[in-house]
Amino acid sequence: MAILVDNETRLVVQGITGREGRFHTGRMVESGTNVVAGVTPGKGGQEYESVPVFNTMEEAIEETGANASVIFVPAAFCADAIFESLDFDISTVCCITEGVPVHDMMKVATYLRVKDATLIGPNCPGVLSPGKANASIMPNSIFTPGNVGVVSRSGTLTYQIVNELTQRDIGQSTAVGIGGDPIIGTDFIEILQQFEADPETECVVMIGEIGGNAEQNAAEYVQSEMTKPVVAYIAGFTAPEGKTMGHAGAIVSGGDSTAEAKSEALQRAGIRAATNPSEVAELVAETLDEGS
Amino acid sequence: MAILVDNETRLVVQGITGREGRFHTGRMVESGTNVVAGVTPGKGGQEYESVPVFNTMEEAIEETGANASVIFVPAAFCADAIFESLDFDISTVCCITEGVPVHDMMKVATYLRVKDATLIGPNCPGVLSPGKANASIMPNSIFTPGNVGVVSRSGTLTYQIVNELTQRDIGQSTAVGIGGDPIIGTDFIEILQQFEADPETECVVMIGEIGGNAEQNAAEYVQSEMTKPVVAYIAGFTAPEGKTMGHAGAIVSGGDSTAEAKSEALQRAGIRAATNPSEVAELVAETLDEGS
Amino acid sequence: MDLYEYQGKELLRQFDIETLEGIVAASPEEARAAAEQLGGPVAIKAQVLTGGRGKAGGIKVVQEPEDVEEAARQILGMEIRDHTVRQVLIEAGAEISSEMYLSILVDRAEKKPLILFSTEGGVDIEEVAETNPESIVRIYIDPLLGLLPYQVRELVFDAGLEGDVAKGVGQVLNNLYRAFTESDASLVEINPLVATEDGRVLALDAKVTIDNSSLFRHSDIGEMHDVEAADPGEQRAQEAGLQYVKLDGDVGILGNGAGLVMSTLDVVAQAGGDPANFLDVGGGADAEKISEALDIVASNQQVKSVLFNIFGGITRGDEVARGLLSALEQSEIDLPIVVRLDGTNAEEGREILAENTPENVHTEETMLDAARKAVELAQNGSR
Amino acid sequence: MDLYEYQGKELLRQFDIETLEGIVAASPEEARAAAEQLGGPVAIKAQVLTGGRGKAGGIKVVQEPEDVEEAARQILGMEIRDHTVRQVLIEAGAEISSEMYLSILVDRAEKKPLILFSTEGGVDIEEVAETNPESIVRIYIDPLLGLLPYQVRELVFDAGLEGDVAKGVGQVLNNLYRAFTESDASLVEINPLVATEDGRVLALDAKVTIDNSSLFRHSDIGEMHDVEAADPGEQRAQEAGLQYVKLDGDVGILGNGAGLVMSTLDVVAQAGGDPANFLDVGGGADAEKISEALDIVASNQQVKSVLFNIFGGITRGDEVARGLLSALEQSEIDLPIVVRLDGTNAEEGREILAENTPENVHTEETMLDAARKAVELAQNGSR
Repeated sequence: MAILVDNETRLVVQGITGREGRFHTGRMVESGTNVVAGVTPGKGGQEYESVPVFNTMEEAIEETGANASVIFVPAAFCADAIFESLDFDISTVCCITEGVPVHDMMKVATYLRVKDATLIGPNCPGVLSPGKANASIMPNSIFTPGNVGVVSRSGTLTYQIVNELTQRDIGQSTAVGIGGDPIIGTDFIEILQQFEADPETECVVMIGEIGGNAEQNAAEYVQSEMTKPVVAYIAGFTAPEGKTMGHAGAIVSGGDSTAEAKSEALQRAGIRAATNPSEVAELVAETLDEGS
Repeated sequence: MAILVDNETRLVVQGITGREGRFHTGRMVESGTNVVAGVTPGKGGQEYESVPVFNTMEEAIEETGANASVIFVPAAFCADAIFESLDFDISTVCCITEGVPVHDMMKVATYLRVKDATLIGPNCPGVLSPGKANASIMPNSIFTPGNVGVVSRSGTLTYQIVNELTQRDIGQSTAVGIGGDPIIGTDFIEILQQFEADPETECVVMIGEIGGNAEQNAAEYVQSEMTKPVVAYIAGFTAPEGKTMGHAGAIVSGGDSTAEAKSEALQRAGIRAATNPSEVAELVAETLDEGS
Repeated sequence: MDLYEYQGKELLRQFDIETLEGIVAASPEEARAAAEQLGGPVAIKAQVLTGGRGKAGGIKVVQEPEDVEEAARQILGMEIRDHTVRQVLIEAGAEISSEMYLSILVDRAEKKPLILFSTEGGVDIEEVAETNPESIVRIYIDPLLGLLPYQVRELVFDAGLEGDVAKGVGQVLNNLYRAFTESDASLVEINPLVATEDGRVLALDAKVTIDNSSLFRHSDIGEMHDVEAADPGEQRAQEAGLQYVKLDGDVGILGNGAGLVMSTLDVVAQAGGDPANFLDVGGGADAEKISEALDIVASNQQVKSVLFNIFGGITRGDEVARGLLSALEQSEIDLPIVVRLDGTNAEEGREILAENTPENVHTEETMLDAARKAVELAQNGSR
Repeated sequence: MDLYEYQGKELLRQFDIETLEGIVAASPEEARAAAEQLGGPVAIKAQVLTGGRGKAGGIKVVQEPEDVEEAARQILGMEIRDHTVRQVLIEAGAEISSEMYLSILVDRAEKKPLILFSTEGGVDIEEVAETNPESIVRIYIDPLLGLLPYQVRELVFDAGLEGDVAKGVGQVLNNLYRAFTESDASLVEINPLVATEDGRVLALDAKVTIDNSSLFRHSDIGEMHDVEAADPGEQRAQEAGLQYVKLDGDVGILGNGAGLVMSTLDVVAQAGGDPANFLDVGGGADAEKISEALDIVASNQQVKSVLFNIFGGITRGDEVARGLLSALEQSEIDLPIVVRLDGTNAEEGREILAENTPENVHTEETMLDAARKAVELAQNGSR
C-alpha cells in the first residue's frame, strides 16, 4: 500500500503537450508510472512520450480508465482543468502549476466538498509513492521504497529532506507536496489521516513553513488523533515579518504564523522538530530505532 | 414517531409578520405546534400571535433553539430565506411561497447537496404530523393521528384525500406536500424512504399529477425498495397536452409526463392506483385490512 | 411565457448571438416594404406561439419583392394549431452550409440546466433523439459554477466540429448560456443553428420560454407579452392573476389548487361530462378574485353549468362564499352553479352561503356528488 | 500587490463606494495647488505601502491652503518603516459622526472570503480584537453563492446599526464584495468607514491587496504598480519574474523553491552567517533567468559571498550550471560563489561545472557544508 497513488494508479496528464508537461511525463513514465493518457484540447490522436493524447478528460477516461491526474496547464486554465477532472470522477488530482488565482481556488475548494476526490496543490510538486507511481515533478532517483510518509508545503525542501532520508537508507511510503499557496486542495491533517490509516507507513515527516496556521492545526491533530510518530521541520526562522518569501502563502501576517509560533506549537504537542534538513533524517532514524 | 416534524419540532416562521404568515402562524399554534419564533427583518422585538419575532435566523435560533422552519416570505426573497435557514443548520425547511423563480431553485437545490437538511417545496402546503406538529398551511381540522403517510405534489388535492381518509377513521402519521414546481427541494423518493424507515407508518398514499416523471421514478423505487404498501392517485387525465395547468411544473412536455404514462408506470410496479380521491381512501382501507 | 420568434431573436441579439436581418410585418403591404428594405430573396415566416408552422405552410421563401405581398396575404390570418397568424417576420437570406440544433433547458430531475446539441438541425429534435440518439450531445451545468470552458470544448469535440464552425458554436453556446441565466429562461432553443458558407454561425430560429415567476426582475421581457394572442378569457384571467385554460366542453370548472382542479376535471369526465375549462383561483384568493374567476368561466358561451370546488388551505371558506355571492350580484349569472366547499373556515363559508343562497346555486357535500350534479345540470340545461 | 491609499480609493470608487475628494501631489507646490482646488481644510496623507503612518507623523490636517506647503514638505521624503514618502494625498474634509471598520479577506483555513466589521473603527483592528472582541462581526461567504442579502442584514443587525447608517453600510458592503471578487483582491479594508453628519457612509482610508496571480486578468491594476517604490534589486527581480527580498547581511543566497531558500537562510544563520537576501529563481528557471538572478544578488554591494543552493525538480541541473557559467561570463562577478547542486539532471550539471569551473566557484556536496563555506568566505572576504 501507499497513499493517493500506487500500483493501481492509471495516470492522465492534463496539459501533456506543453514544455513542462511533456518533460515530466517522460520522467513519470521512466519512474515506472502507469501513465495511460494525456489531454490537450485540439491535440487528440497524437502521442507524446508514447502516451496517447485526447481532446477531453471524458474521452481520456472512457478510453483508458484513468483514475488519477496531474495538471500542467497554464495557471489561467487550472481551475477549469480541475473542475474537468472532478466532474469525471478522478479520485486524485495533483495540480503542479503555480500562480493559480486565489479566487479561482476558493471556488474549487468549495466545489471539492461535494466530490469524493482529493486535490493536491496547486503550486506543488505532486505525489510520489516510490516504486509504485509518480504523479509529480519530484526527481524519482532520490526516492527509495520504505515506510516513512512525507508531507510538505514546500517543493525543493522536500527533495532535500527525502534525499537525506534515502542517503541513510530510510525509504518512503509516499511523499506528498501539498503546496504553499494560501488556498490549497488538501491540508496537512487530511494527509496525516491517510498516513495514519496506511499500514505501510510507520512514521511521518511533516515539512512546514511560515504563513497561515496549518502547522499548528496539524500539531493538535497529531497529538490528539495519531498513534504513529511524526518528525517535523519548519523553514523560515530568518524570514522578516511582513515580507513575501516566494510562496504567496508564506506571508507572515501576524505572530501566529511565524516559524517560532509553529515550532512552539509542535513542541507543545510533543512532536520532535529538527532545526535543519539533515537533522530530520537523524530524528527519523532515531524514531524508527525506538519503534523497532 | 412521524417524519420531518414531530413533538421535538421547534418551529420558526420566516416572514411571520406578513398577512399569510401571521394567519397561518395562528393556525399552527392552535394545532398545538411548538412555534418558538418568527423572523422578519426590522421587526425584531415584536410579538405576533404570542410568538417572539427576531431580525435574523441566527438570532432566532440562538434564542429559541428552533430546528425547523416554514417560509412565507415573498417569492423574490425566498431563495435568500432558504439559504439563511440552511446556513444555520435548520434541518427541515418548508417553503410555502409560490412563484419562486426556477433559476433561484436550481441554485438552492445544488447548495442543498452539501447540507444535511430537507427542503420541502417551494409552492407547497408544507408538512403536518397530526397531533404533533403542523409546519404547513393545511387545515389541521381534517387530520387525525394514525399510520398512513401521505406525500403529494398537490396542495388542495391532498386535503381532499386526507379528508376522505379521516372520514373513514383512517389516521395519518405525516402528510407532506412536496410542491408542484419544476424544481423542488425534495422528491417523492426521499419522502418514501423516510416513510419506509418510520415505524409509525404502515401504508403510504402518493398523490401525483401530470408533468415531469417523478411518479415513474417513485414507482420504480416502490417496487424495488419498499416493503410497505403504497396507494397512488394521479390527477390530470383530462388535461390537454401542451397546456399549462396551474402549476408551472404541471406541463405535459411529452408522452412520458402524461397521467396515462404515470398510471401505466404505477401498474407495472404493482402499485394500486385510484381513479378518484374517494377511491384512494377505499383502497387504503382495503390495504390496511389485508395487512392486519 | 413563450416569446415569438422575432422577440426571441431580439433577446438573442442582446446577448451577441447573430441572426439574420428581419422586420416584423402585420399586413401584406408592410411585408412588401420590409422585403424591399432588406433587398434580395426573403423568407416570410408566420409568428405563432406553436410549432409545426413549416408543415402548415406558414413559411414561404420568395425571390422578388413583388411576390412578398401575395405570400404574406396567404400566411396572415392563417390558423396554425388554433393560433391565428397576425404577424409575419420578413427575413433576409443567407448561404447556408450546415444546419445544427442547440438548446438549453431546465432539467427537472437533475435540477440543473441541460445543454442539448446536435449536428442534425432543422428537424424535430425528438425525431433525431429516436433515429440518431448518438448525434445528440448532452451536457449538464452546475448552476453555481455556470458553464465551464471545458464543457464548451467537450461539446465541440464530441460533436466533431472543427475550425470556424467549432469556434462559432462555442461562442454562441457561451452567449446562449448567458441569455438563459440572465433572462431566467426555462428554455432557449435554436433550431436550426446554421453555419454559413462564409464561416459565420447564426440563429435561424429562436424558441424562448421565460419563467413566469421571474418576470418581476425582467420588466422588459414582461412587456413583450402579446395578450391579443390569447383567448379573451385567458387574457382576462392573466390580468387577474388566475390560471385559466379554455377547453371544449360545457361544464365550467373552478377551484383552488392545480391538483384539485385537475382532479375535478377528471371526475367530471368520469361522470360523463365534458369540462369547459380549467381555472385555478390559486392560494389566498379573496372575494374580488373569486368574483372575477366566476365571471370568466361564465362568459364562455358554451358553458351550461358551473362546478365550484373549493377545499380551503390558504383560501378561506368564508372569503370564497363572500366572493361567490359578490360575483353573482355583480354579474347576474343565472347559470346553474354547483358549490362544494370544504377545509379552512368551510363551515363559516357554508353558513354565509346558506343564509344568502340564490336559486341557481346548489350545494353538495362531496366532490363526486358535486361533479355528478354539475354534469346533470349541463346535460339538462340550455343557454 | 499592495495598492497605495489613493489607488485603493480609485478602485473603490469604480465600485460605487463613496470617498472624500482627493488629489495626489508629489511636491509641496502641487500639494498647495491641490488644497486650493479642493478649498476649505484638508488632510495631507503620506502615501506609503506600510501601516503606522499616523503615529509616524505622516498625516496632518491644516485649515488654510497657505499652511499646506509646509506640512507637505515635512511629510514628503519622510521615512516610515523603511518606506520613503514620495507622494501625498490631499483630501477634503468631512463632518464625521462615527467611525467604523470593514474588511473582506481570504481566509486560508476556511478557504472562503471572510467579512469583518466593527463599529469601533479608526483604530488598529487587532487591538479591537483583543480589547473588545464582541464588537467584531464575522461573516463567511460561500464563494459560489456570493454575498447573500441575509448576510448583509445580519451584519447590520448584529452590529446594531440603524436608519441611514444601516442602509449606507449595507450598500458599501455589497459594493465592497463586488470590488473584492471582481478585482481578485486578497484583502480590501476600509478603516475607518465613516458615517457623516448628513447621513452618508464614506471610505476614509483604503487598503487593498490584489492577488499577484490574478494580474493576467487585471492589466489595469497591474499598471498601477509603482516600481520606483521598491529596492532597485527588487525592481529588477520583479521584471525578470524572480522572487527577491533584500535583507541586511553579507551572504547572498539564491536557490529554487521558497521552502528550500528559506531553509538555506536559516542554515546560514545557524552557521553564524548573515543572509543578504532571499532569492527564489522559481520552477523551471532557464540559463538566462539564473544569470539574471545571480547578477541581482551580486549587485548588492553588501554581499561578500554567494551561496547557490539548487535541488532540481522542475529546474534541471544542466540548465542551472549553464546559467551559472553564462551569468559569470556576462557579469564578470568575482565574488566567491559556493554552488551546491542536487536533484534532476544534477550530475550533468556538475559535469558542466567541473569542465568549466572558474576560480571563484566552489562546489560543495551538502547544504550544511555549502552554508558553512559561504559564511566562512563572507567573513574572510572583502569588497
